[in-house]
Amino acid sequence: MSNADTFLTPIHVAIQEEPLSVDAIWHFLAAAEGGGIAIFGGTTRRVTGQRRTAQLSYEAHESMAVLEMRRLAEEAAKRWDTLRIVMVHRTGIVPVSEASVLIGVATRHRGPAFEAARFLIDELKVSVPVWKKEHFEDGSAEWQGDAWIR
Amino acid sequence: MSNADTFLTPIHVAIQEEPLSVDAIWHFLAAAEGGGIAIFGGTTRRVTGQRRTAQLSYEAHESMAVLEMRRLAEEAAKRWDTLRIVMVHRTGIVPVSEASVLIGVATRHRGPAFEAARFLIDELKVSVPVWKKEHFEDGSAEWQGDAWIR
Amino acid sequence: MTVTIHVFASLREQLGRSSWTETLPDGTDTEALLRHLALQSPEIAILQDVIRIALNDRWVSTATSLSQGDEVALLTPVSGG
Amino acid sequence: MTVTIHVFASLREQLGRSSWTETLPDGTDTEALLRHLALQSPEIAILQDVIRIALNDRWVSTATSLSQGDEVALLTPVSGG
Repeated sequence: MSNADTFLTPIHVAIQEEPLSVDAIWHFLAAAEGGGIAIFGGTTRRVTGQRRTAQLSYEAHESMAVLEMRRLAEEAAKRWDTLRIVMVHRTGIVPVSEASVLIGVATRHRGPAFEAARFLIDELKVSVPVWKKEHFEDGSAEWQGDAWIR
Repeated sequence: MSNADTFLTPIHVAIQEEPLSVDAIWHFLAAAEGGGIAIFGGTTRRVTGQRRTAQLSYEAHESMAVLEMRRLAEEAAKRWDTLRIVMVHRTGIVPVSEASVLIGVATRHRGPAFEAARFLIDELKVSVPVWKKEHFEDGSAEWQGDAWIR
Repeated sequence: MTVTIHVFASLREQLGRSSWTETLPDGTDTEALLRHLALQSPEIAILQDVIRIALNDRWVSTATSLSQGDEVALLTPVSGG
Repeated sequence: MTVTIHVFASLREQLGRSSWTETLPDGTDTEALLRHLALQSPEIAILQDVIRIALNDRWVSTATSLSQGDEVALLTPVSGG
């Protein structure tokens, strides 16, 4: 079942430098008084392959990233029976174990919550203009997404 | 990829009367220093069909529910490349919009986080001995799961 | 031998108690216990086909011999989450 | 006409600036602009095939005519999340 009217789904999107709060997005989603909430957080991983990461930093084309996240959220609200959607991405330095992105979906039933949240993070990684720079413990740093274009 | 040794995945399970804290489970999961965290929360829905719910109450076979949740978490840790798993279920009265259950999985990559969290909530609903009583705004109340056996 | 029976939720409310002990002949198994309880209690009789049994906090799906001190739970279909 | 060009992340670092203006003949489209910029800058030239263009905060996938005051972003493959 999908919403005939996507305006029924309140959407919150943001790009921010401040740490992301899972508690804040939980409260936004719980206010929907639905039955299910799915949240996905992308966090800074310590070890990738053989390399140890000290921190990540993110840069966004901010005005466009906000529009693009809203477009994705509206698309999800059309495809699934959603009640509320939130997408927030952090910029600047994100230390190990902290969240760079939080995606959340409130729904009546659990299936659509999982499906819409998965859709949103998958699409965010393809189309939202944000770039990740990995700073390794050995002092080197590299922009991600660039490897295959060199 | 699955863990050869499920003891590599710290597991936290609990049955508790106190409100569930998404912040607390986020911090438990983030300490894994992985790349992805998926959380599912089951919350008390205001409207089901034509009926308005005032609150839910839950009762558990507590000692068994804890064992059964641990068994499910260990099964997920065998099937997917998990780093940390948490399953907490609340008992007693759960007002509208509050969480009756929180499931969380920390992983290296997002796919297994979504898949394992979905597995855990689906299986919890089948095999963990907890029962839901729905208290409607019209003053009536009924145990769920009983409808089809009458 | 003596075993303890536990019930929950709607069955607990219908029976007006959450646990009690039963003294049984040695060699009684879980299926025989359920039939025995159904003869004593119409509330259990009506649910006999849907009740599942847990023995010492583990699901048992086939008839399983009981021992002195066992904890037996009679469980109606769960509805957590 | 004059348009503003924006670059980010590795391309911003390589070019040493995040935005600048370009004065172009009327009727220039996004593809012609990219070819023009690639001739001026080896950093852009080497990335010409992978750069995608956003016009006024929206992705454009085909050659699109530019207008006075447009904001054009040259975007390397994104890696957020």
